[in-house]
Amino acid sequence: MWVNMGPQHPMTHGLWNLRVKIDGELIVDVDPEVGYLHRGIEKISEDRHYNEIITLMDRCCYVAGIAWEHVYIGAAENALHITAPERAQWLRVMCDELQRLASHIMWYAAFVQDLGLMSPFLYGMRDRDLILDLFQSFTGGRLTYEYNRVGGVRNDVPSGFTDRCRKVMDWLMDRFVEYDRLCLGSEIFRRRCDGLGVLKAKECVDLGVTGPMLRSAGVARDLRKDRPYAVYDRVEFDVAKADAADVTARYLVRMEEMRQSVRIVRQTLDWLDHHPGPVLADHLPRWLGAPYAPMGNEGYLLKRNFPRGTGFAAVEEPHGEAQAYVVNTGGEHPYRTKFRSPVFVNLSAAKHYMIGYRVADIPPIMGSVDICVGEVDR
Amino acid sequence: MSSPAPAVASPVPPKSAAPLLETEIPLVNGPAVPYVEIETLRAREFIPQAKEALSSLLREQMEGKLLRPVFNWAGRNSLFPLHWGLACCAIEFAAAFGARWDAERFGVVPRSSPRQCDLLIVNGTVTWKVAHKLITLYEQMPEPKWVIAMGNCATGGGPFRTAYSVVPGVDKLVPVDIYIAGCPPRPEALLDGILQLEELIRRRGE
Amino acid sequence: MSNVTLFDVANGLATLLLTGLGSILPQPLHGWLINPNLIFALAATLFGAILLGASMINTIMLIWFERKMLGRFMDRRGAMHVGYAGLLQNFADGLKLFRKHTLRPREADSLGFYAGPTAYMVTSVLIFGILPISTGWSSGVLPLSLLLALAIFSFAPLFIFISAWSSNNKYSLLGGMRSAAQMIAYEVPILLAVVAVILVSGSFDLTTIVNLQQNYWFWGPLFLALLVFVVGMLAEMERIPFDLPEAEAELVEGWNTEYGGMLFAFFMLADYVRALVGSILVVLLFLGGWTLPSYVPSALTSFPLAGIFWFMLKTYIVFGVFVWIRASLPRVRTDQLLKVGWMRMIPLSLLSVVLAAMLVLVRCLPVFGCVPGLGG
Amino acid sequence: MATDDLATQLAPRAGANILAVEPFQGLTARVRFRPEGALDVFRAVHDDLGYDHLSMVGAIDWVDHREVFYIVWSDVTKQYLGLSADLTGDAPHIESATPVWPSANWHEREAWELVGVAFDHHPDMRHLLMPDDYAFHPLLRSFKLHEPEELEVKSRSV
Repeated sequence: MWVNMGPQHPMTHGLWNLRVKIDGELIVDVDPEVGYLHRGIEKISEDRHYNEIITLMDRCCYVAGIAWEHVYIGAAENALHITAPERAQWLRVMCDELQRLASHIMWYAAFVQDLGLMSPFLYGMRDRDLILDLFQSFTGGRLTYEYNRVGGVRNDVPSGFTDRCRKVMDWLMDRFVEYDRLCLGSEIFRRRCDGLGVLKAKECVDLGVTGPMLRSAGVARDLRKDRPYAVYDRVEFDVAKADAADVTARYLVRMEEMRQSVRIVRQTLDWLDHHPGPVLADHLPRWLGAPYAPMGNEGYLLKRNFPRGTGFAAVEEPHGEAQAYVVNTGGEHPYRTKFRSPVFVNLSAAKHYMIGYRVADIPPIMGSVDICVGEVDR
Repeated sequence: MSSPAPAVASPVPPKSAAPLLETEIPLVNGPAVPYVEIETLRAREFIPQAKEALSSLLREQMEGKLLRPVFNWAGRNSLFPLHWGLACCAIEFAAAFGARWDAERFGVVPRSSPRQCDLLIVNGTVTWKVAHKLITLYEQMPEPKWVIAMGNCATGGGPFRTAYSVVPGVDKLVPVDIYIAGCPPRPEALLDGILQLEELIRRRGE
Repeated sequence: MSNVTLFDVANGLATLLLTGLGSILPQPLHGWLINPNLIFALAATLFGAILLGASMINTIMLIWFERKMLGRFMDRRGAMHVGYAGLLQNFADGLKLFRKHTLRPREADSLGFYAGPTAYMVTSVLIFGILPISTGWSSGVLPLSLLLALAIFSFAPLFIFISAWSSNNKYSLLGGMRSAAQMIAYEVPILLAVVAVILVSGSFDLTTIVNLQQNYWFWGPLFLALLVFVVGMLAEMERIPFDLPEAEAELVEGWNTEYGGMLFAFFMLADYVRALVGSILVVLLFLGGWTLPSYVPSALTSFPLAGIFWFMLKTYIVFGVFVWIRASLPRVRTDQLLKVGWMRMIPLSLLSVVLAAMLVLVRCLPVFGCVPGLGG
Repeated sequence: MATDDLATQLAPRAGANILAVEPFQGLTARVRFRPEGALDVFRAVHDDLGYDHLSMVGAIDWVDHREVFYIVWSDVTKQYLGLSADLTGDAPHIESATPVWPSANWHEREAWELVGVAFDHHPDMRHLLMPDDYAFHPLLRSFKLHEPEELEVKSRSV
């Protein structure tokens, strides 16, 4: 019997359809069907300015907007041969990690709700709101920030921000203990999640699975360590890793990642406290939105004479490795943008970690994959 | 009887000796009958009359005299939105049910089945691929029902208005009662939209 | 104390009403009204109405209680803007559902679709007719009330399955099958746990069982049976951690996916009626019903309606524990649930029966000392 | 030079199909190859060079021809490598990479759907993002986005 789980289904957390063939309660076959949220971001980008695409990036993945901005900005800066100032790089790292915290907490809330645990959803939303408050204090938005710019970031953090942020980090570290107690301390949780949705390392690599799913299979691959971008080579952190490759392992990996993120954020705050400086590159052409770019004809000329280039960037987004490929043919719009979404690939491997389990296992497995449909469909 | 032809059922069943309800009770002014039977007769006349009177009273009330404000109060204070998430606004939709905003204060409880909902909150970009599913969901909801277009995408396509796959405004598909601006709207804006809808229901007096 | 039942009250009311009315009216109607059969019919109707009203109001307050309590567990406030502290919220919900258009899917089976929820509701409310509430306030006196209550309680899977099957929806069907399997699996341990109580008390009558608990409540000596009974009741009530039939994450709304409006209200109410009945049974069988321990000052037990007060207080506390469990535990899986039911609960309940039998043999309790009257 | 090393490493199995190995911003290098020998190149890159993880497959419409590019990652060198092939003709097609990298499945479906590049011997070529009856390839340059009538804001100041 084929059962459609979606597009309107409490399990999906978004707009996609999991077609499941079941035999009694046993899953025989699955066929994820995506595209319900395909908004054609890559096509729209063809007639958007470089900085206007940032707006689309926020909406591309709505739980990790600023990380996706970073992906795109990395590629665009490569394509346009622009380098962001150091302080902007630190700010980007801080934003990435704060976003990772927010995204993982959102994942936690949704995941435990799928398991039937009701209260932690509310706890998660409560704690996530604190991080969003931080974002709001320097970007003005809760979900969609438009904070990164080609050549830096839009503005610096306000005074007193670092202290507020430290307080939130301390609060979160306490909450993580509570989260663990609610989940790992529960016998039912362990019985439901252990040995579920197993995807071993070899399969992960073959299927292109990245992010916490890969790390939970014992492969310590993290772009922040392996191929440091921005200033990740200057902060200290450990790559979270687990070996069981099941739902519990993914839970453990994400929880550990949150702790490491707090660690990174604390380091960036210390750095930001002591190293004031510009956050946007000088001599940007005016059409890239730099407030102090040369006025008048010069900006126009700069636009026309901008060198061609193709840029590529990869960022360890909360869900996995996100990549952007930006082709610049010298115009004010990119010729082509292409984004690689980690969830897209993780979801495409669904057959390999779902068959053989039961209908009741679908929500925890899918929850542990951490689906964000915005970036799957783009 | 040896007719081989298929027996055609007689359209009129053979009449029984006496219909159950038409016993031979004479009229009131007729010859003397036992007392109880007259009472029965009166009761039999009384029941249809009472039924008529009651139903007309009920109809009158249902049409807005007495119970209508009560039902209106009930309807506007218990709006169950459909629990589904389209895009970014769904995250703010979820946040509105979180600890800080807690939409349940106003009696707003998301239900997963459209049969149990009164309110369709279109929280995100609607693509052509999902359009007919949205219409199905809307049609599966029982009357009376309302629609809130949450966010710029649902209102008019938002930043994706020009895209080849996006419906420029959900009002092309289903009738919308309340539009909420914002990309995405904050949870306060959603709560405000729901309260505006309550005001709308109150004023419309349905 | 004479045992006035709720039906006696209804009967008295009906007699009063009809004789009063009949004495005012002229002769033909007078004779017609003062008629034992009519009085009985009216009394039965009144009885039903009182029962229904009381149970519905209690149930709706129970929903309110759960919503507020869950809100507190979740760091929020729950319903608070409709009526004082949201007290009227559930009345608004009920009225709204009452007015909503009732849709029947085209492919659904009409008879089962409508009869299922109705029968579920009726059987759930019917149990209230049997449960004693307080001394002199029991709603009916039946020598086998415990058995009858449990028998009616176990009708539910049938009706759930009928309504799930007839709504012609895959989720509903899956939910209905789960529900039936689960309820049948947990029926056995519940009954065995009750057997322990019956052994110790020597009676099938709930009033007698409660009266026996004047000196000691059964939860102490029969702790194992209480445990089995509470877990089994959680499964019967389909509450977290055993709410698989309605598991929102995988089966949308479970067996009531296709139901809206009135019929959904029936399901919702009946669920909470069953939750209320479950809590009441726990109180009656193990927590001493309306009695208080003898060392409690008599001022606490002698005010008017004290019995009902303590009884309802205990019931709500037990329900509060159920809500607490709901707020802090994840859901189990079907096969795990059934495994726990058949492999753990039944041996435990058998053990509790054996323990109870030994108690009856020894006629002494480890903590409370030797008690006359134990074992009937 | 990294590019020279790559060229020599690839030579034994796919040398004839390699057009160029050129430096690329953000990647180790980009290998341009002939579409006819795609599978050989994929096998050489996967087996000999150890790039066992396919990150993305994309296609670009350069009006006169179309380009397919692959980004692969090696856990040994911790580097990305780009592969790219130019497809000419009215019905551009290339061999599917799924036998070498199973993860190419959805990427190729998407590339076919959006840019109209056919992948031969693909196990499951269906529409992915668009409805099943969608007849266009929207990421072609000839596919113009039309703005809804009310939205006539053409003149963006620069």
